[in-house]
Amino acid sequence: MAANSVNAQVSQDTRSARTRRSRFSDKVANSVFLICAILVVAIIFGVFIFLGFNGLKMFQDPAAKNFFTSTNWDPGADSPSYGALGFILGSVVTTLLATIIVTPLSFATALYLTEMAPKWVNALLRPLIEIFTGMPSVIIGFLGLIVLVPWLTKVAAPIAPSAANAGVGWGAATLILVVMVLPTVVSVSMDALTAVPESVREASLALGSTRWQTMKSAILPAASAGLATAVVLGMTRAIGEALAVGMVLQGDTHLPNGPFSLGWFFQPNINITNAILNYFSEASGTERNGYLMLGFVLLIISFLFICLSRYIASRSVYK
Amino acid sequence: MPLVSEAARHMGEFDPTKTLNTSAGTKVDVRHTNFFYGSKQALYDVSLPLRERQVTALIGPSGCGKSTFLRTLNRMNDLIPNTRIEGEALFDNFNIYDKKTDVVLLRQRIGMVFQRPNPFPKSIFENVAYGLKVQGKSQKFIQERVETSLRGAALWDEVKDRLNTSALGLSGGQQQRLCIARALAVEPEVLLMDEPCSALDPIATLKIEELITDLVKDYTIVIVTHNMQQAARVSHFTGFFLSGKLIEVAPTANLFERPRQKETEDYISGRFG
Amino acid sequence: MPLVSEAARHMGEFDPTKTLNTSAGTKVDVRHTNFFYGSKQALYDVSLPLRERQVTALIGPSGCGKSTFLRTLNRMNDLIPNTRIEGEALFDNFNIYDKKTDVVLLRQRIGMVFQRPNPFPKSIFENVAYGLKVQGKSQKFIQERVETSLRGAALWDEVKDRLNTSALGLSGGQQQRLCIARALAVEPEVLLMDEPCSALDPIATLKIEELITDLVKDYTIVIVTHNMQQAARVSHFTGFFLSGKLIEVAPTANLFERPRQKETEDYISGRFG
Amino acid sequence: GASTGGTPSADNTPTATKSGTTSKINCVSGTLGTGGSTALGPLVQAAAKSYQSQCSGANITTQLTGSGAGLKGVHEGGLQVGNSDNFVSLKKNPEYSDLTDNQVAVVIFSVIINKDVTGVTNLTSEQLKGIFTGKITNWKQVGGPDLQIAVISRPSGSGTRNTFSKYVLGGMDESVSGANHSTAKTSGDVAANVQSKSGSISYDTIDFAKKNNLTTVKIDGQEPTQDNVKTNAYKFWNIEHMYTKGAASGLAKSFIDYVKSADAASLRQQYGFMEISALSSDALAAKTPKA
Amino acid sequence: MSAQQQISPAFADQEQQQRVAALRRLVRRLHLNNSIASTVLALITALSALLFIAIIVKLLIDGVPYLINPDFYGTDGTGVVGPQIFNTIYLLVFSEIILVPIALSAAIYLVEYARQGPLVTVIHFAAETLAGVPSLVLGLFGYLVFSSVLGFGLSRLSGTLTLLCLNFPVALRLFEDALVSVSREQREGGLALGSTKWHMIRTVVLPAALPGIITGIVLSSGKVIAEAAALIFTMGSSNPSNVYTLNPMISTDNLTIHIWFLKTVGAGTIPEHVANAVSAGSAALLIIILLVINLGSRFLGRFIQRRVMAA
Ligand SMILES: Nc1ncnc2c1ncn2[C@@H]1O[C@H](COP(=O)(O)OP(=O)(O)OP(=O)(O)O)[C@@H](O)[C@H]1O
Ligand SMILES: Nc1ncnc2c1ncn2[C@@H]1O[C@H](COP(=O)(O)OP(=O)(O)OP(=O)(O)O)[C@@H](O)[C@H]1O
Ligand SMILES: [Mg+2]
Ligand SMILES: [Mg+2]
Ligand SMILES: O=P([O-])([O-])[O-]
Repeated sequence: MAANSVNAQVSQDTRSARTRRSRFSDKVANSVFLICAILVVAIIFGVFIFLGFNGLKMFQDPAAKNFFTSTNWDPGADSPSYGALGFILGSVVTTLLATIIVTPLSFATALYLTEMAPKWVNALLRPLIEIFTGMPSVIIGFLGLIVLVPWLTKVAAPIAPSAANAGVGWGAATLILVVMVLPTVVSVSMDALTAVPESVREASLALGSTRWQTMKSAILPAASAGLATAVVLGMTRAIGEALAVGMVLQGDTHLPNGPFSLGWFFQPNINITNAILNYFSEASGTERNGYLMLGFVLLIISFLFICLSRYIASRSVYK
Repeated sequence: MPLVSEAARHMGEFDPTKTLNTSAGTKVDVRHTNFFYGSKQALYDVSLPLRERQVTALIGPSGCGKSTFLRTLNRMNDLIPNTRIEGEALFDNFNIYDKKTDVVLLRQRIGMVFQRPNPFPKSIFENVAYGLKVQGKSQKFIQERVETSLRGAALWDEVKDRLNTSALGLSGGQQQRLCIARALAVEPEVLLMDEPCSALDPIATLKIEELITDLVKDYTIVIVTHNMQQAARVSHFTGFFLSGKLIEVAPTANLFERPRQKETEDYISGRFG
Repeated sequence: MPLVSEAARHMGEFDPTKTLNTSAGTKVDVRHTNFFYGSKQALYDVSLPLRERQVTALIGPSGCGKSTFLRTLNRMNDLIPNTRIEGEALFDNFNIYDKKTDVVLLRQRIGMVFQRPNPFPKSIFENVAYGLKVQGKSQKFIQERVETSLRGAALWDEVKDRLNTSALGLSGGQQQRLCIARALAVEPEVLLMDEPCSALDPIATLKIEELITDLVKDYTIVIVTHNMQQAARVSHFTGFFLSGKLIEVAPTANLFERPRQKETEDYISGRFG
Repeated sequence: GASTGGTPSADNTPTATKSGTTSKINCVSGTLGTGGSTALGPLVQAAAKSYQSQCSGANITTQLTGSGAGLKGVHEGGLQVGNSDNFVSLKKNPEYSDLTDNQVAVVIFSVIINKDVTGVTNLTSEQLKGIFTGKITNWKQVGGPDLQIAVISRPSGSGTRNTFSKYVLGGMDESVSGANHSTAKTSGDVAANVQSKSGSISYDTIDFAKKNNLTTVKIDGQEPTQDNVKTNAYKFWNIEHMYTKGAASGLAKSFIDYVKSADAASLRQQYGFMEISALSSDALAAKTPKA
Repeated sequence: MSAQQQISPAFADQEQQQRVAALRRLVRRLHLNNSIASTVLALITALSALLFIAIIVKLLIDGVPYLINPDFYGTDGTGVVGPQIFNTIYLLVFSEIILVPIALSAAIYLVEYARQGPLVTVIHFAAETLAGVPSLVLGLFGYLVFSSVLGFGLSRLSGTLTLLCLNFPVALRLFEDALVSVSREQREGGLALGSTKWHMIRTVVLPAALPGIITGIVLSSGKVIAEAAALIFTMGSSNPSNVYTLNPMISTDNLTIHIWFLKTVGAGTIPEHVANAVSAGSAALLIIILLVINLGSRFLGRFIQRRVMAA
């Protein structure tokens, strides 16, 4: 038995000295890594605290109490008004509308690509979709300005209240958002569909169902949680989109007058990000905090979206 | 002979040797089948008649091609790209392997149960009703057939009070019986089972084995298993695969007790695998 | 008796019954071990002496706790969160399970070979040298020891000309022997093997079995296997686990031929598992 | 007809400012962030370029963000120099009392219209009020073609906009909102928009108007010329400031001195600015808030 | 026993035949539905694909003529993007140098050291939330903290730190995936030989995860290159005369900010056709860079994989 020999004893002692030393470096590494990991928590806390603290400070000004109830944002007036409902409405309307357009398009595309498409179609489209998920938003905004806006100006002029401005507004913003968000939703939906185990497809096909029946009755329901997450993620992106949308909105701080109409989509209009982008850098006092408050509202909305998608994902059958 | 008699003693009431019918008709007649995954050949000249209302067991070491063979019978291998098949499998006057064969129809007539229970993430009822809905049956018909099928799969009593709860909440053995019920619901003529018990505990295994012995009264059954005792317990005929070749097929007792091939003997005496 | 004698006949030259030493010293003495994954108990009051320079095989159906038990011996289960262990395993005057035990040192003294060959994606040489570099050995020492270890694992002749090529280029059986060489290089006193042949073909299996019979001259070996024939072929002692309990442990021939427990008998006669 | 572009009178020879006696720049190296007024922007950018080419150790940037943003930037520390077309209003922003005024030039603005609007060469203050409060919506109401007026304005922090409200609209803020109104971010953006948007009207510096070939209109019959500004007959002009936090020092001081210096006179002229010294005292008093 | 090869008489049975005939009719209808649905899906996909392809083609057709003109890459003057390219690269390198060690350390902590528990859940939740924060909002945060409170002003440094906040969760996620993909067997193999955890991580996990780590770096690079909204409030949108310096305290732009600048705040400062030319050229350049990054990351990952495996 080797371990009983003197030799082995000596080598064991050097062994343990060595392990003691390496254990120390193990501990040091551990704490350095821990600090880095905690940093992520620190940053998100910082974001909430800095925006929340500065944003909520605006409510020290009694004029700001109509923030969520009025659409009148007029900080420069003699009796200033800080109603942000118009901005919020702009973000919500364009986001919802874009989502309504994107959802069926992306589900169909994802289904086709994961379940039916020949290899070469996938080889062509998947990289394309990936590139578009990382597409700089200013490029889409640039195209929006030089292609979409002139085209809409022509097409929408008859139904727009002002022919010269028909190309800008919620309509253009919605279409921009569709282009911005579609690739993300397609790509996440494809992940959700591929996450459905092959056994589900096999089970369905083995029962004598067609491909379409398999998709409709087996794959889509099985992937529903993942697909819902994809949509929520798309909404998160849409509501926070700034530059591309800002480039085609061109509104000031006011919602159009009068009852809501289709015309609202084809005239200069507003949303949260455009307000921040245009006015934050010059604003002071309550107004400045107001834009930070708008940022905080965006933060809360995206936070709620994240919570929602986590909740949905937690209910998903397949991860 | 120890293996089979052991098994028979253990199983008691359902001894397949009693229901063996060596002159049963051929439900599916597989002739000279070669199968390729890309350039890799997985089946070599396999010929095997599947007897009507009998259980045919397929045994052999891992990777010998049992599953591949089974999946040729309902063209499940079509799902794998770059596969190729040669030979023929006659079923009701047509060749299963034929390009023109309607696989949807084929799969409605030849059902399958998989190695790991794979219920849909839906309710128990919806699982069994799935194939019927595919066929567009009426609600009333479905209602009735779900019950019959669950009874047929010996699951009815255990689940009748919770038909609308998720199938994923069932135990492994119950899930596997649910999958069998699901396959039975569309009234296939042949039932293919790929190691249906390998993910199950002994008691659940026993239940499934009982069920098979019961189902064979109405169905032609092919079962893949890596458990020789299981083959001995439930099957009338056994085929032994090795490296993609069907070495030997014979009535089960004969194969285990008087194997004609050296390889079969080596395998069943545990020298490899 | 058929199983063991079968095996012996098949194996010919290396019959463990010849080297069985029922009075061998106890290298690791496991006493009253309970093991928990969270609230789920996986081992119940297991007591088992591991005899010095003998092969102890652990058999039992899937999920019975064989791997769990094996991994308690080198504290590999520490890696799994929320596990808890009770009892003791005396090894060289200290208790392996003790919180204060230096696991790094322990694992240098108790080596392990895993179910699937897991060479590092490095050269063959680097693989064997890994444990030695951990210990900070000199280059010259490493050079020599790598060769000795590869010879010890009966792999030297096959790889000596390509020590610097990737280990991933080896066949499964070669990879597994490389992993054994890697474990041998640090000169452990005990070698734990968890189903070392389950991913291998029959010929590679044979090689590893030969190697085990050879290594046991210098090492105390514990091997988990789901193949009873293998246990019969290579081990001196066999322990039978069922549902986390050690049902029976005895010299291998005794266990297979005259099991004292009903469960053991059921298992080895293939009634379940 | 309407004059195209502003015509800074060339006869106005710059008089040397107090600090500009030597032609050598007093180089200071370092990093300087300036920003704010987009009306003053082109001059600051050009001056910065020239300064940096002579003083290689200096890095000067100029953000085009609007006068309001310039003041805020220098107050909050994002910038070291904040350019503004207006005096700081301590009534509106008491916190800006920490800012020091450095006046550098005089800017002349003008009302500009899109080329589709023919036949309009003069607009009265009343007409402009009507247009910029949304009461007048068609060019034919002011003698032009039958074309909808598209009003383009600047965000509220714009010095150009504030000057326009204060001195053209008589202290009244613009209040157009609705379909025929849109906003442009900067002086340059205004120019680009007026150029492309049919029936549009806005306000901008005469330099941007000229460089983009835009039509300027007379206000109450007065042309946007330096002569009219000198006497304050034309009201749409203002004094350009480069505010610093506390007294200017280091690179900021050196750079501001350079912008004001005789060396930069040709730049000021090139970008359509007038010398402060050229103003009549009446004119100067009209724009300077009473202490 | 293989003698009688006669076909079973069972299907001659009348009832059986009728059943099969009914099934056959049913299946024909199913196939029809299937074809209709397939066609609709294919058409919708074609529509989306056409949109994407049209955008790419438009950008390339508009932009490539400028791209192939060497003057476009000039280092000084109007209508050139030399400074923007340098700034983009500067920002890329600077932010990756800060990001990679931090994010990799955090990933190592989460995958290798942390016990499953509230802390890990909190960190993951924080990362997920941070990843969902709109970049404009992070821009506001960066302005408040880095530009104002810490006094870095509008500078490359403020921009880089803001990008760190933006990219941290993304890189963390990718690095975690890379580490997790190293099999448990590999880790256990290292530990079972008596190496400490940190030694095992260095010698086993990190080399094996390298392809995934590289992919992570490349993908986060794509985000740095594409980002503009988070930088406008923190780094500004203008350049000093000489941007070719490593000075982190100067304010600069990058390619994306420049496009935004030219079409918005900077519109009218240079002639429109020049602005459009530069924007189109820059957009095409960005597209090509992203394309290269996308394909490159796969290729590089695979290449390194091969190198690692063949070591
Ligand atoms: N999709 C595939 N592509 C390529 N080769 C495959 C594929 N599926 C199986 N094979 C190969 O075909 C051979 C037969 O595989 P098959 O799954 O039929 O074996 P099996 O007898 O069912 O084994 P097991 O008992 O492990 O299930 C094996 O060598 C396997 O590696
Ligand atoms: N990480 C884990 N967490 C929770 N339970 C576990 C874990 N690993 C194993 N178990 C459970 O502990 C029991 C014993 O598992 P173990 O892996 O030891 O069985 P085994 O005998 O090695 O089986 P096999 O032959 O399949 O390898 C099983 O019920 C298993 O489900
Ligand atoms: Mg199989
Ligand atoms: Mg195990
Ligand atoms: O010069 P302004 O940009 O403030 O109008």
